[in-house]
Amino acid sequence: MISLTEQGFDPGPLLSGFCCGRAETGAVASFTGLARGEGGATKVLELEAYPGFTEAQIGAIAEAAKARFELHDLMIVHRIGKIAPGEPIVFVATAAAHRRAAFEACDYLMDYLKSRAPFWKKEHGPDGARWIEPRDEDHADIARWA
Amino acid sequence: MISLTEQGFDPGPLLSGFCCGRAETGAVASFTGLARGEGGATKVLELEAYPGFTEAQIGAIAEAAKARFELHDLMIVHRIGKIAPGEPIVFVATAAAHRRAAFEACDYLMDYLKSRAPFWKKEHGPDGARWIEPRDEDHADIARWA
Amino acid sequence: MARVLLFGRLSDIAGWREKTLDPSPTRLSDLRAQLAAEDAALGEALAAPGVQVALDQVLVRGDATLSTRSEVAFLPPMSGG
Amino acid sequence: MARVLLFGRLSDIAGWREKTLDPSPTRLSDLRAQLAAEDAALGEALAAPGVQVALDQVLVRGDATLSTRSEVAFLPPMSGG
Repeated sequence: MISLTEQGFDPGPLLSGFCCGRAETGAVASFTGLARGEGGATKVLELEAYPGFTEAQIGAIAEAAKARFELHDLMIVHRIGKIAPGEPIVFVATAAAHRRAAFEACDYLMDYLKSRAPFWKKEHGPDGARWIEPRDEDHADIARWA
Repeated sequence: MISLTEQGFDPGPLLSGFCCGRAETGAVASFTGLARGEGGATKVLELEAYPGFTEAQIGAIAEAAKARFELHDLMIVHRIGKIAPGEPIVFVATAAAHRRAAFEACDYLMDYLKSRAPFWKKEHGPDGARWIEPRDEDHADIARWA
Repeated sequence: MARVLLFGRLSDIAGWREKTLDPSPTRLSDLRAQLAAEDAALGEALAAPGVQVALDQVLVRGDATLSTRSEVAFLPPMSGG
Repeated sequence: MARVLLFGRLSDIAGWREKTLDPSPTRLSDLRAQLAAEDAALGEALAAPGVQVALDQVLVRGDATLSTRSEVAFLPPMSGG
Protein backbone atom coordinates (compact mmCIF):
# COMPACT_ATOMS: atom_id res chain seq x y z
CA MET A 1 0.00 0.00 0.00
CA ILE A 2 1.40 3.34 -1.14
CA SER A 3 -0.30 6.60 -0.31
CA LEU A 4 0.29 10.33 -0.21
CA THR A 5 -1.67 12.37 2.29
CA GLU A 6 -2.13 16.05 3.00
CA GLN A 7 -3.52 15.15 6.41
CA GLY A 8 -1.36 14.52 9.44
CA PHE A 9 -1.13 10.83 10.34
CA ASP A 10 -0.21 8.71 13.34
CA PRO A 11 2.25 5.88 12.55
CA GLY A 12 0.92 3.66 15.35
CA PRO A 13 -2.39 2.58 13.80
CA LEU A 14 -0.56 2.04 10.49
CA LEU A 15 1.88 -0.34 12.22
CA SER A 16 -0.93 -2.13 14.07
CA GLY A 17 -2.82 -2.70 10.83
CA PHE A 18 0.31 -3.78 9.01
CA CYS A 19 1.23 -6.37 11.68
CA CYS A 20 -2.29 -7.73 12.08
CA GLY A 21 -3.17 -11.22 10.83
CA ARG A 22 0.34 -12.24 9.77
CA ALA A 23 0.78 -15.80 11.02
CA GLU A 24 3.76 -16.48 8.68
CA THR A 25 5.63 -13.16 8.95
CA GLY A 26 8.28 -13.23 11.63
CA ALA A 27 9.63 -9.73 11.16
CA VAL A 28 8.18 -6.27 10.64
CA ALA A 29 10.58 -3.34 10.37
CA SER A 30 9.33 0.23 10.23
CA PHE A 31 10.69 3.70 9.84
CA THR A 32 8.95 6.93 10.79
CA GLY A 33 10.45 10.21 9.65
CA LEU A 34 9.52 13.19 11.81
CA ALA A 35 9.92 16.88 10.99
CA ARG A 36 12.70 18.31 13.16
CA GLY A 37 12.40 21.67 14.85
CA GLU A 38 16.20 22.19 14.76
CA GLY A 39 16.90 23.76 18.12
CA GLY A 40 13.64 25.47 18.87
CA ALA A 41 13.54 27.71 15.79
CA THR A 42 9.97 27.68 14.53
CA LYS A 43 10.19 25.83 11.28
CA VAL A 44 7.56 24.47 8.99
CA LEU A 45 8.36 22.03 6.22
CA GLU A 46 6.43 22.19 2.99
CA LEU A 47 6.48 19.12 0.79
CA GLU A 48 5.51 19.27 -2.84
CA ALA A 49 4.77 16.22 -5.01
CA TYR A 50 3.93 15.73 -8.68
CA PRO A 51 0.52 14.05 -8.49
CA GLY A 52 0.43 10.77 -10.40
CA PHE A 53 4.12 10.79 -11.23
CA THR A 54 5.18 10.72 -7.57
CA GLU A 55 2.97 7.71 -6.79
CA ALA A 56 4.21 5.92 -9.93
CA GLN A 57 7.86 6.52 -9.08
CA ILE A 58 7.35 5.31 -5.51
CA GLY A 59 5.59 2.28 -6.96
CA ALA A 60 8.68 1.54 -9.06
CA ILE A 61 10.91 1.88 -5.97
CA ALA A 62 8.59 -0.53 -4.11
CA GLU A 63 8.75 -3.05 -6.97
CA ALA A 64 12.54 -2.86 -6.99
CA ALA A 65 12.57 -3.56 -3.23
CA LYS A 66 10.23 -6.55 -3.69
CA ALA A 67 12.50 -7.93 -6.42
CA ARG A 68 15.62 -7.47 -4.31
CA PHE A 69 14.48 -8.65 -0.87
CA GLU A 70 12.30 -11.55 0.21
CA LEU A 71 9.36 -9.49 1.37
CA HIS A 72 5.87 -10.57 2.31
CA ASP A 73 4.52 -7.03 2.11
CA LEU A 74 5.38 -3.34 2.37
CA MET A 75 3.62 -0.07 3.15
CA ILE A 76 4.64 3.50 2.34
CA VAL A 77 2.71 6.55 3.55
CA HIS A 78 4.11 9.99 2.71
CA ARG A 79 2.84 13.32 3.88
CA ILE A 80 2.68 16.31 1.52
CA GLY A 81 1.85 19.97 2.21
CA LYS A 82 2.79 21.90 5.36
CA ILE A 83 4.24 19.93 8.25
CA ALA A 84 5.00 21.24 11.74
CA PRO A 85 8.01 20.11 13.86
CA GLY A 86 7.42 16.73 15.46
CA GLU A 87 4.83 15.63 12.91
CA PRO A 88 5.38 12.45 10.88
CA ILE A 89 6.51 12.98 7.28
CA VAL A 90 6.91 9.41 6.15
CA PHE A 91 6.08 5.91 7.38
CA VAL A 92 7.57 2.80 5.78
CA ALA A 93 6.92 -0.76 6.99
CA THR A 94 8.25 -4.04 5.60
CA ALA A 95 7.24 -7.63 6.43
CA ALA A 96 9.43 -10.69 5.90
CA ALA A 97 9.99 -14.15 7.35
CA HIS A 98 13.26 -13.09 8.99
CA ARG A 99 14.54 -9.78 10.30
CA ARG A 100 17.51 -9.17 7.95
CA ALA A 101 15.29 -8.89 4.85
CA ALA A 102 12.78 -6.68 6.70
CA PHE A 103 15.49 -4.32 8.00
CA GLU A 104 17.39 -4.09 4.73
CA ALA A 105 14.28 -3.48 2.64
CA CYS A 106 13.10 -0.74 5.01
CA ASP A 107 16.56 0.88 4.91
CA TYR A 108 16.65 0.60 1.08
CA LEU A 109 13.17 2.10 0.68
CA MET A 110 14.07 5.07 2.88
CA ASP A 111 17.32 5.72 0.98
CA TYR A 112 15.41 5.77 -2.31
CA LEU A 113 12.57 7.89 -0.91
CA LYS A 114 15.15 10.40 0.39
CA SER A 115 16.86 11.05 -2.93
CA ARG A 116 14.93 9.38 -5.76
CA ALA A 117 11.26 9.96 -5.02
CA PRO A 118 9.71 13.07 -6.61
CA PHE A 119 9.29 15.29 -3.57
CA TRP A 120 10.57 18.80 -3.07
CA LYS A 121 10.99 20.07 0.43
CA LYS A 122 11.01 23.69 1.52
CA GLU A 123 11.83 24.77 5.03
CA HIS A 124 10.14 27.92 6.31
CA GLY A 125 12.18 29.33 9.17
CA PRO A 126 12.63 32.63 11.00
CA ASP A 127 15.16 33.72 8.33
CA GLY A 128 12.93 32.91 5.38
CA ALA A 129 12.49 29.82 3.26
CA ARG A 130 15.02 27.47 1.69
CA TRP A 131 14.79 24.37 -0.48
CA ILE A 132 16.33 21.24 1.01
CA GLU A 133 18.26 18.91 -1.25
CA PRO A 134 19.74 15.49 -0.40
CA ARG A 135 22.73 15.65 1.97
CA ASP A 136 26.10 14.05 1.21
CA GLU A 137 25.07 11.25 3.59
CA ASP A 138 21.95 10.63 1.51
CA HIS A 139 24.06 10.20 -1.63
CA ALA A 140 26.47 7.93 0.26
CA ASP A 141 23.55 5.92 1.67
CA ILE A 142 21.98 5.23 -1.71
CA ALA A 143 25.37 4.29 -3.21
CA ARG A 144 25.40 1.30 -0.82
CA TRP A 145 22.74 -0.44 -2.96
CA ALA A 146 24.49 -0.05 -6.31
CA MET B 1 11.88 2.04 28.60
CA ILE B 2 12.46 -1.69 28.96
CA SER B 3 9.67 -4.03 29.94
CA LEU B 4 8.73 -7.68 29.99
CA THR B 5 5.07 -8.58 29.75
CA GLU B 6 3.05 -11.76 30.06
CA GLN B 7 0.15 -9.99 28.36
CA GLY B 8 -0.22 -9.72 24.60
CA PHE B 9 0.58 -6.26 23.27
CA ASP B 10 -0.10 -4.19 20.16
CA PRO B 11 3.02 -2.50 18.72
CA GLY B 12 1.01 0.39 17.24
CA PRO B 13 0.23 2.30 20.44
CA LEU B 14 3.83 1.74 21.57
CA LEU B 15 5.11 3.35 18.36
CA SER B 16 2.61 6.22 18.63
CA GLY B 17 3.70 6.96 22.18
CA PHE B 18 7.37 6.66 21.30
CA CYS B 19 7.07 9.11 18.37
CA CYS B 20 4.94 11.62 20.23
CA GLY B 21 6.37 14.99 21.29
CA ARG B 22 9.75 14.63 19.58
CA ALA B 23 10.43 17.97 17.91
CA GLU B 24 14.18 17.25 17.53
CA THR B 25 14.11 13.58 16.52
CA GLY B 26 14.11 13.10 12.77
CA ALA B 27 14.15 9.32 12.69
CA VAL B 28 12.34 6.51 14.52
CA ALA B 29 13.12 2.94 13.50
CA SER B 30 11.18 0.03 14.93
CA PHE B 31 11.17 -3.72 14.79
CA THR B 32 8.28 -6.00 15.70
CA GLY B 33 8.93 -9.73 15.98
CA LEU B 34 5.86 -11.89 15.43
CA ALA B 35 5.42 -15.57 16.28
CA ARG B 36 5.34 -17.55 13.03
CA GLY B 37 2.85 -20.35 12.47
CA GLU B 38 5.26 -22.13 10.07
CA GLY B 39 2.95 -23.39 7.37
CA GLY B 40 -0.27 -23.81 9.27
CA ALA B 41 0.98 -26.26 11.88
CA THR B 42 -0.51 -25.19 15.18
CA LYS B 43 2.43 -23.98 17.16
CA VAL B 44 2.66 -22.10 20.40
CA LEU B 45 5.85 -20.46 21.56
CA GLU B 46 6.68 -20.37 25.23
CA LEU B 47 9.22 -17.82 26.39
CA GLU B 48 10.95 -18.11 29.72
CA ALA B 49 12.94 -15.32 31.38
CA TYR B 50 15.00 -15.05 34.57
CA PRO B 51 13.18 -12.29 36.44
CA GLY B 52 15.49 -9.46 37.45
CA PHE B 53 18.50 -10.86 35.62
CA THR B 54 16.79 -10.68 32.22
CA GLU B 55 15.81 -7.02 32.66
CA ALA B 56 19.32 -6.19 33.91
CA GLN B 57 20.99 -7.88 30.95
CA ILE B 58 18.67 -6.12 28.48
CA GLY B 59 19.48 -2.89 30.29
CA ALA B 60 23.19 -3.54 29.68
CA ILE B 61 22.50 -4.21 25.97
CA ALA B 62 20.53 -0.93 25.81
CA GLU B 63 23.41 0.98 27.47
CA ALA B 64 25.85 -0.49 24.97
CA ALA B 65 23.60 0.65 22.11
CA LYS B 66 23.37 4.17 23.58
CA ALA B 67 27.16 4.33 23.88
CA ARG B 68 27.67 3.12 20.32
CA PHE B 69 25.00 5.05 18.40
CA GLU B 70 23.82 8.65 18.68
CA LEU B 71 20.41 7.86 20.07
CA HIS B 72 17.83 10.18 21.57
CA ASP B 73 15.87 7.31 23.08
CA LEU B 74 15.01 3.64 22.83
CA MET B 75 12.22 1.30 23.88
CA ILE B 76 12.22 -2.49 24.30
CA VAL B 77 9.10 -4.51 25.11
CA HIS B 78 9.45 -8.28 25.27
CA ARG B 79 6.69 -10.80 25.71
CA ILE B 80 7.14 -13.83 27.98
CA GLY B 81 4.90 -16.86 28.54
CA LYS B 82 2.78 -18.56 25.88
CA ILE B 83 2.47 -16.84 22.51
CA ALA B 84 0.20 -17.87 19.62
CA PRO B 85 1.18 -17.54 15.91
CA GLY B 86 0.84 -13.99 14.65
CA GLU B 87 1.20 -12.42 18.09
CA PRO B 88 4.00 -9.92 18.75
CA ILE B 89 6.96 -11.28 20.72
CA VAL B 90 9.19 -8.23 20.79
CA PHE B 91 9.00 -4.53 19.96
CA VAL B 92 12.11 -2.36 19.70
CA ALA B 93 12.09 1.32 18.77
CA THR B 94 15.00 3.75 18.46
CA ALA B 95 14.99 7.53 18.04
CA ALA B 96 17.83 9.58 16.55
CA ALA B 97 18.42 12.80 14.64
CA HIS B 98 19.13 10.92 11.40
CA ARG B 99 17.97 7.59 10.05
CA ARG B 100 21.29 5.71 9.85
CA ALA B 101 21.81 5.76 13.63
CA ALA B 102 18.17 4.81 14.27
CA PHE B 103 18.28 1.86 11.82
CA GLU B 104 21.66 0.57 12.99
CA ALA B 105 20.78 0.78 16.68
CA CYS B 106 17.49 -1.06 16.11
CA ASP B 107 19.30 -3.75 14.10
CA TYR B 108 22.00 -4.02 16.80
CA LEU B 109 19.46 -4.30 19.62
CA MET B 110 17.59 -7.08 17.82
CA ASP B 111 20.79 -9.03 17.14
CA TYR B 112 21.70 -8.87 20.83
CA LEU B 113 18.18 -9.70 21.99
CA LYS B 114 18.19 -12.73 19.68
CA SER B 115 21.30 -14.36 21.06
CA ARG B 116 22.48 -12.52 24.19
CA ALA B 117 19.36 -11.71 26.18
CA PRO B 118 18.34 -14.26 28.81
CA PHE B 119 15.29 -15.80 27.20
CA TRP B 120 14.62 -19.45 26.47
CA LYS B 121 12.14 -20.30 23.80
CA LYS B 122 10.20 -23.54 23.50
CA GLU B 123 8.04 -24.36 20.51
CA HIS B 124 4.99 -26.54 21.16
CA GLY B 125 3.96 -28.20 17.90
CA PRO B 126 1.93 -31.18 16.72
CA ASP B 127 5.03 -33.40 17.18
CA GLY B 128 5.78 -32.27 20.71
CA ALA B 129 7.94 -29.52 22.12
CA ARG B 130 11.48 -28.41 21.26
CA TRP B 131 13.82 -25.73 22.55
CA ILE B 132 14.89 -23.15 19.99
CA GLU B 133 18.48 -21.94 20.03
CA PRO B 134 20.05 -19.14 17.94
CA ARG B 135 20.38 -20.00 14.23
CA ASP B 136 23.67 -19.77 12.31
CA GLU B 137 22.33 -16.50 10.84
CA ASP B 138 21.88 -15.13 14.36
CA HIS B 139 25.51 -15.87 15.20
CA ALA B 140 26.61 -14.31 11.90
CA ASP B 141 24.42 -11.27 12.52
CA ILE B 142 25.86 -10.53 15.94
CA ALA B 143 29.42 -11.01 14.65
CA ARG B 144 28.87 -7.92 12.45
CA TRP B 145 29.12 -5.68 15.54
CA ALA B 146 32.40 -7.10 16.88
CA MET C 1 -0.73 23.73 -26.21
CA ALA C 2 2.09 21.94 -24.40
CA ARG C 3 1.87 22.26 -20.62
CA VAL C 4 4.99 23.07 -18.64
CA LEU C 5 5.22 22.25 -14.92
CA LEU C 6 7.93 23.53 -12.59
CA PHE C 7 8.69 21.98 -9.22
CA GLY C 8 10.69 22.96 -6.14
CA ARG C 9 13.05 25.91 -6.48
CA LEU C 10 12.36 26.18 -10.21
CA SER C 11 8.88 27.59 -9.62
CA ASP C 12 10.32 30.07 -7.11
CA ILE C 13 12.82 31.24 -9.73
CA ALA C 14 10.18 31.51 -12.47
CA GLY C 15 7.37 32.93 -10.35
CA TRP C 16 4.95 30.39 -11.82
CA ARG C 17 4.26 26.67 -11.41
CA GLU C 18 2.42 25.83 -14.58
CA LYS C 19 1.98 27.43 -17.99
CA THR C 20 0.73 26.43 -21.42
CA LEU C 21 2.70 27.26 -24.54
CA ASP C 22 0.59 28.06 -27.61
CA PRO C 23 1.68 27.27 -30.24
CA SER C 24 3.46 24.20 -28.84
CA PRO C 25 7.15 23.85 -29.53
CA THR C 26 7.75 20.67 -31.52
CA ARG C 27 10.85 19.63 -29.63
CA LEU C 28 11.95 19.74 -26.00
CA SER C 29 15.05 21.71 -27.04
CA ASP C 30 12.78 24.35 -28.64
CA LEU C 31 10.70 24.51 -25.47
CA ARG C 32 13.85 25.03 -23.39
CA ALA C 33 15.01 27.79 -25.78
CA GLN C 34 11.64 29.51 -25.64
CA LEU C 35 11.57 29.48 -21.81
CA ALA C 36 15.18 30.74 -21.67
CA ALA C 37 14.37 33.56 -24.09
CA GLU C 38 11.48 34.66 -21.85
CA ASP C 39 13.50 34.33 -18.60
CA ALA C 40 17.27 33.89 -18.73
CA ALA C 41 17.56 32.97 -15.02
CA LEU C 42 14.96 30.24 -15.46
CA GLY C 43 16.66 29.00 -18.63
CA GLU C 44 19.92 28.64 -16.71
CA ALA C 45 18.20 26.92 -13.78
CA LEU C 46 16.46 24.42 -16.10
CA ALA C 47 19.82 23.52 -17.69
CA ALA C 48 21.59 23.03 -14.35
CA PRO C 49 22.98 19.60 -13.50
CA GLY C 50 20.58 17.51 -11.47
CA VAL C 51 17.44 18.92 -13.10
CA GLN C 52 15.52 16.05 -14.72
CA VAL C 53 12.70 16.23 -17.24
CA ALA C 54 9.53 14.14 -17.26
CA LEU C 55 7.63 14.07 -20.56
CA ASP C 56 4.07 12.87 -20.01
CA GLN C 57 5.18 11.59 -16.59
CA VAL C 58 8.08 9.54 -17.95
CA LEU C 59 11.68 10.61 -17.29
CA VAL C 60 13.53 11.51 -20.52
CA ARG C 61 17.16 12.36 -21.22
CA GLY C 62 18.38 14.62 -24.01
CA ASP C 63 15.97 15.94 -26.60
CA ALA C 64 12.47 14.63 -27.39
CA THR C 65 9.59 15.31 -29.77
CA LEU C 66 6.58 17.06 -28.26
CA SER C 67 2.94 16.88 -29.24
CA THR C 68 0.35 19.60 -28.70
CA ARG C 69 -0.84 17.65 -25.64
CA SER C 70 2.57 17.06 -24.08
CA GLU C 71 3.09 17.65 -20.36
CA VAL C 72 6.70 18.66 -19.70
CA ALA C 73 7.81 18.74 -16.06
CA PHE C 74 11.16 20.09 -14.86
CA LEU C 75 12.30 18.31 -11.69
CA PRO C 76 15.13 19.69 -9.54
CA PRO C 77 16.97 17.33 -7.15
CA MET C 78 14.40 15.30 -5.25
CA SER C 79 14.23 14.96 -1.49
CA GLY C 80 11.53 13.02 0.28
CA GLY C 81 11.24 11.37 3.68
CA MET D 1 20.97 -23.15 51.70
CA ALA D 2 22.23 -22.19 48.21
CA ARG D 3 19.43 -21.93 45.65
CA VAL D 4 19.91 -23.51 42.25
CA LEU D 5 17.84 -22.36 39.25
CA LEU D 6 17.67 -24.18 35.93
CA PHE D 7 16.41 -22.57 32.71
CA GLY D 8 15.36 -23.76 29.27
CA ARG D 9 16.17 -27.35 28.36
CA LEU D 10 18.13 -27.83 31.60
CA SER D 11 14.93 -27.88 33.67
CA ASP D 12 13.37 -30.36 31.23
CA ILE D 13 16.40 -32.66 31.67
CA ALA D 14 16.40 -32.35 35.48
CA GLY D 15 12.65 -32.45 36.00
CA TRP D 16 12.88 -29.43 38.32
CA ARG D 17 13.39 -25.69 37.94
CA GLU D 18 14.56 -24.69 41.37
CA LYS D 19 16.00 -26.43 44.39
CA THR D 20 17.81 -25.52 47.58
CA LEU D 21 20.92 -27.37 48.68
CA ASP D 22 21.33 -27.76 52.43
CA PRO D 23 24.06 -27.74 53.55
CA SER D 24 25.34 -25.31 50.88
CA PRO D 25 28.37 -26.35 48.90
CA THR D 26 31.18 -23.85 49.52
CA ARG D 27 32.33 -23.68 45.91
CA LEU D 28 30.58 -23.70 42.54
CA SER D 29 32.67 -26.73 41.53
CA ASP D 30 31.36 -28.62 44.59
CA LEU D 31 27.79 -27.67 43.68
CA ARG D 32 28.32 -28.95 40.12
CA ALA D 33 29.76 -32.21 41.49
CA GLN D 34 26.84 -32.66 43.88
CA LEU D 35 24.24 -32.12 41.11
CA ALA D 36 26.14 -34.49 38.78
CA ALA D 37 26.27 -37.15 41.50
CA GLU D 38 22.49 -36.93 41.94
CA ASP D 39 21.76 -36.90 38.18
CA ALA D 40 24.52 -37.81 35.70
CA ALA D 41 22.53 -36.57 32.66
CA LEU D 42 22.00 -33.21 34.33
CA GLY D 43 25.67 -33.01 35.32
CA GLU D 44 26.67 -33.54 31.72
CA ALA D 45 24.15 -30.98 30.45
CA LEU D 46 25.39 -28.37 32.95
CA ALA D 47 28.98 -28.88 31.76
CA ALA D 48 28.07 -28.60 28.06
CA PRO D 49 29.59 -25.77 26.01
CA GLY D 50 27.33 -22.72 25.82
CA VAL D 51 25.87 -23.19 29.31
CA GLN D 52 26.64 -20.07 31.36
CA VAL D 53 26.38 -19.59 35.12
CA ALA D 54 25.00 -16.58 36.93
CA LEU D 55 25.96 -16.27 40.60
CA ASP D 56 23.63 -13.87 42.39
CA GLN D 57 22.51 -12.63 38.96
CA VAL D 58 26.03 -11.88 37.73
CA LEU D 59 27.63 -14.02 35.02
CA VAL D 60 30.70 -15.89 36.29
CA ARG D 61 33.31 -18.00 34.52
CA GLY D 62 35.23 -20.87 36.07
CA ASP D 63 34.93 -21.62 39.76
CA ALA D 64 33.57 -19.32 42.47
CA THR D 65 33.03 -19.26 46.21
CA LEU D 66 29.43 -19.66 47.37
CA SER D 67 27.73 -18.36 50.48
CA THR D 68 24.73 -19.95 52.19
CA ARG D 69 22.55 -17.33 50.47
CA SER D 70 23.96 -17.77 46.98
CA GLU D 71 21.62 -18.03 43.99
CA VAL D 72 23.23 -20.12 41.25
CA ALA D 73 21.50 -20.12 37.85
CA PHE D 74 22.49 -22.36 34.94
CA LEU D 75 21.71 -20.71 31.61
CA PRO D 76 21.67 -22.68 28.34
CA PRO D 77 22.09 -20.79 25.02
CA MET D 78 19.79 -17.78 25.03
CA SER D 79 17.29 -16.91 22.33
CA GLY D 80 14.93 -13.97 22.54
CA GLY D 81 13.06 -11.86 20.03
